[in-house]
Amino acid sequence: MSAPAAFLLRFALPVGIGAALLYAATLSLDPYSLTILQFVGINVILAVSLNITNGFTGLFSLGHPAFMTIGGYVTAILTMPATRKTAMLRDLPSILAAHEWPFAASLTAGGLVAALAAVIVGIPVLRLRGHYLAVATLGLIFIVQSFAVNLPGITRGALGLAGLPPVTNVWWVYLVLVLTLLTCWRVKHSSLGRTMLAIRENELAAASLGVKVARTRVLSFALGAFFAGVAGGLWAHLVTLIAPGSFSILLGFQLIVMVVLGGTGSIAGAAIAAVVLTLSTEWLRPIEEAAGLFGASQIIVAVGVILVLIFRPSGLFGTAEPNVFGAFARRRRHAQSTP
Amino acid sequence: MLWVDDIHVRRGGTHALRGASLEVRRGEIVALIGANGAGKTTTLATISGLLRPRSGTVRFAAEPDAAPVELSAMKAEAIVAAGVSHCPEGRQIFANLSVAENLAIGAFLRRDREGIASDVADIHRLFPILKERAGVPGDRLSGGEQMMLAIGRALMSRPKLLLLDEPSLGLAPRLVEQIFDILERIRDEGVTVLLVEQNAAMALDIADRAYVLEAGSIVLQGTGRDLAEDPSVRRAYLGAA
Amino acid sequence: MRNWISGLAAVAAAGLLSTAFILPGAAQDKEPINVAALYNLTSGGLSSLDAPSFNGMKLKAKMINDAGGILGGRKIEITAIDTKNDTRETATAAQRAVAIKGLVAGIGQSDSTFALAAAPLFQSAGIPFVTSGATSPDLPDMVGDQMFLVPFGDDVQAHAMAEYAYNTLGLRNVAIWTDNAMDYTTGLTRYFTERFTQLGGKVALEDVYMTTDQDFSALVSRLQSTTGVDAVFASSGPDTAGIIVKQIREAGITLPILAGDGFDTDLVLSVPGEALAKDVYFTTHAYAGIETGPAQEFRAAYQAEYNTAPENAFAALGYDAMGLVADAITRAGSTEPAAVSKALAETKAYEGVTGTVAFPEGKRVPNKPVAIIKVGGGKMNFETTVTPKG
Amino acid sequence: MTGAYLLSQIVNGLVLGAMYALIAIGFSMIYGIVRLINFAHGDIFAVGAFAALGSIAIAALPFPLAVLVVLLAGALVGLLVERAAFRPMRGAPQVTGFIASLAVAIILENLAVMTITAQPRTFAIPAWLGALVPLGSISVRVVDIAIIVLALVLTAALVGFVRFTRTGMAMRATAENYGVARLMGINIDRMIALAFAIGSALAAVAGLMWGAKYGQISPLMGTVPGLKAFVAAVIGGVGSISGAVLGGFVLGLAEVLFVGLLPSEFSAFRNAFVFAALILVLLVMPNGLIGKSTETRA
Repeated sequence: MSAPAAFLLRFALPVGIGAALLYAATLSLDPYSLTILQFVGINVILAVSLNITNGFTGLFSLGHPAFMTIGGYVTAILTMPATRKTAMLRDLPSILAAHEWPFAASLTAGGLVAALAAVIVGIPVLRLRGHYLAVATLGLIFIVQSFAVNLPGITRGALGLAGLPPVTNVWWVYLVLVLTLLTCWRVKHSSLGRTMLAIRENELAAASLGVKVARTRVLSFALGAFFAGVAGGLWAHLVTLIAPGSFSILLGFQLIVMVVLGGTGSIAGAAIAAVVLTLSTEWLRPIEEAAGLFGASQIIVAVGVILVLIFRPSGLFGTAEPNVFGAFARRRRHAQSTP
Repeated sequence: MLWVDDIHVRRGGTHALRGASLEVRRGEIVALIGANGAGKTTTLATISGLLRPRSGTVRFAAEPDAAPVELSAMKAEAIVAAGVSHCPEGRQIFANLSVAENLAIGAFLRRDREGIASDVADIHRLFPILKERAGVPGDRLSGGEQMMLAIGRALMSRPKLLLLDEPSLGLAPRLVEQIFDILERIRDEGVTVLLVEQNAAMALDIADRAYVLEAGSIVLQGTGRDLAEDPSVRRAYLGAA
Repeated sequence: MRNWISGLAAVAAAGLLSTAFILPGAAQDKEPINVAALYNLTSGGLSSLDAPSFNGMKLKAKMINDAGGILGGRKIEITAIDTKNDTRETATAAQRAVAIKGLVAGIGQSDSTFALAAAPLFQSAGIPFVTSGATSPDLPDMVGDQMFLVPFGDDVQAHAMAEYAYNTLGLRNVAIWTDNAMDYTTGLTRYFTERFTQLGGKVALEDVYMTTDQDFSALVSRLQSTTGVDAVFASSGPDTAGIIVKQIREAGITLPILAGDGFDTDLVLSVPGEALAKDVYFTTHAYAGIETGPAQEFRAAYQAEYNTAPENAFAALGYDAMGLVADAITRAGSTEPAAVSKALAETKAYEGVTGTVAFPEGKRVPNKPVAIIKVGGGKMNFETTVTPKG
Repeated sequence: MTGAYLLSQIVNGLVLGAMYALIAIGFSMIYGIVRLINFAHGDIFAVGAFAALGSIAIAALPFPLAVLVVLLAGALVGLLVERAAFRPMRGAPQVTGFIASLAVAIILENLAVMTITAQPRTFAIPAWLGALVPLGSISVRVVDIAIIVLALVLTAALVGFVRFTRTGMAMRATAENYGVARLMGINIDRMIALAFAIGSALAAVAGLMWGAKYGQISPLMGTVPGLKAFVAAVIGGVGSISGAVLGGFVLGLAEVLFVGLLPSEFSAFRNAFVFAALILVLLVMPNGLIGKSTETRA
């Protein structure tokens, strides 16, 4: 493995170019396109972070929307002006109600609370395998949603928290995105990442090699949840609203699709799939609007997903990183492995 | 009755068979021996239609005067109907089916109730323990009993050719002998046997003819006795110094 | 793979878009008036309210256009965006809508949460947003001066029902069932309880459920075993309205059932069937039960256009929202959003299907009379109109 | 709390459980044979409800004939879905089929919304089904009894079919091991298609019952009951028919008693409770109440 300095150098160049492009985008794009650009970024954060849980460690979790809801609400409550908090949220503990947090701190707190929830839930639930885990994490979405609906003193119930300060912008989104990619990249190519991949390929073998399987699983679950929580916060302050139904099962499904289409375990694959799916959904909208066939775009995307699954069952990239990214991946390439 | 000609088979990304050819004649026990990973199981799976060759042919004639059919173009279930029965490696008894049901499923393609009943009775004579334990789920049997059941199940389709994969695997020597005795009886009753075996000594002992498979190709062939005396076979497979 | 999918999509989109733009362009010589429609047309529960609203809105636009358009023959052109029951989709839809060149106003949504996802973007773009169905009376305060409601606020209808129940029906102890998953229903319950207890009534039992629940048997049994209840106030949306009546009546409970405009759907009659659909009182927009005037015209036109009777009151509200905006444009004599917004705020007597819309000075929630309907004999029977005090 | 109150809640739970059970059987059969959680199953339930509406309200068929139409419609859609989406990707990792099934669900739901709109519709039933029958201290409607009886009869028929017929035996063999099943001469494609057909037909009948009981159906009605039936299948032990039935009844009862016996503030937590119960059962009994370990095969 190369020295961190060299790694950063190779990372800094694309980031610099990206920043310049972003700046150009803020100058030239209309607000709608800018918003889409931000949702693309948020979806990449979500897909890439879900990839830690689902792709690296092979835990089939659908629970990302639950952690987004937790992170989103925490961030929203913290950034809300103190006067509105006391008026709108009766049951909020006074420590929280009295202060208005800066955005970065709120986002981090949102991510941490989501990660904490993941640890608490993960310790028992991650003993489950395969489909059972998928359904348990699906249940998590319902459970979190139920609490958001039924604790009006903290969440304002079904109405949700509206009128949040619109602090999310492209810079925040892409800063978090870079941090997410960086973290995922480092994790994947660290001993922790190799441990995760080992667990995915063969849990018994990994355990017999002295890998602390349970701890690694919880860790990867919590790491994914952290970024989901942060993304939830970004999302809430982009839409300026968070409601119990903001993050649904459907979203969890779309995220899984991104991970699987990208190639389970491939960071770049998940990122590219997230970009492609988000944009293609947007591009398809004018079709259904022009034709008056509302729902057609979702059908087209779903059919596309099935076709990809039939013809490229291991996703577009497998676990490997595609060649374009070879500049900093070449020597780290993992052997392509199809489960 | 079976002519495998120059087949190439890929399995799980590896080139498992590289131009293997062999022939099985009516009424024989033919043994196929070789090291782990030489391609023995792949050969059987290709004959029975679970795998498809990339090139080469597998022809089979159930009756002496019938024109051979090309098995590699047929589905596994059609191959069973044509008279080839494959008793897979590791017994693979249906754990959730009773012993009686395991036998019955072996006759899945047959409709002649009386014939089936008499064949069950035959198998019960061959393996009396299967009659005793008819109602027991398959996974409650011992390894030896499972092997007997697997052979019995494979015979229930009234095959002309029985493909038998590693019958000795994990069994006590006494049981292995018993099973090999029964194989000879089966042959004597008119079922041709293609036997894949790690235990080369025993296989060559009962085989009329044998083939040695190495890295996906046949390297040696001959009668069981000739091969048992071949120095290279003795060195590689019979543990002789 | 992804390349050909997105490529194909892009080509198809471009093709359809160009036909969509070229055809109207060739057919019309006058500049159209752009109005955006933001409704949840697919993916989930709200489409059963939003789709009729959208149909009502389209119908009104078509009728206006067929009658020669407004502002000297300019036609209304609706850009409809499906908000997919998703707040994110709603926000981006609003952003796309306000970017439409020459957009005059946005119309849409039947739920306050979703109105709150869209309206702030219209507010900051300085374009009026008229909600056809979201009824939280706080919406204009939360959003700003570009936010208008076509329906009355939930406080108005809930107070009206509370007064009617206490004063006219003489009820004193009610059980309340609330759909906790909708802002509309939780608000309705809050306002009803507020006025009903103020008048001296009591809430004997409170039970809650979620919109997707269909099995109310447990709640019915609890209601049955609670003594001293005079009536049930069912704070429900249209999806559960008929089911609730059916299940309560089937259990042999004959208590009067009270409800808000969520009950203004044919399902209340047809799901329980004629024998069981009785003693149900609900508040609604003043068109139900009216057989003449704009209400009748609307019903006939809707039937003709869509080959079905209006599914619920939201169809009429969408129709009125479009009409109200067209009226404001006419009065403003301009398609400048600011002028239209000003004209909207000055609406004093727009004769809609759902009653006369008038915005009091500085308020953007209309004062409209509340109709009270009694269900019985296989029909919706208009009882009375209530304008609640204070 | 009186005995009658408790009894009526138990009946409520049994009726709900019977419907969950019928949907759960299909989940379990399909899972058992292809290791696939078919998320489109809830939508086939909705297809059944609309097929029933069409044949009773529009085509005015007599009730037993309508049941037949519903069974056929469900089986047909199940077969179609299996053929178009799942067969081409057989042998792919589990997650692939799972995602494909969600994609199928999205396609079915959006097709329904596009063609017949998301409006709930009234589902009228013959009057005799709505009549009240006294039962001790409480009274029960004919339709409730019919639901429980029909669920039990169909379950018994299915268990008999799977246990005692040649085809049923072949299905069990296929569920256990594709390769060896083929060596027995079993056409596994046909067996898998049959599992989809039977499971979907039962879900469709559950859709008919749901419509008959609640009097209202909508294209999106399948989502929540579908998920809960899946929970029921898992609680019972996925892959086992009798487990699915047991799980269905247990879940229906637990859900109703949760709402009925706890203070009313908890009513809205009903779905949360269902999933919490699921997680709990899985932790204590990872293979469900009467299931065997099914996660062993890759």
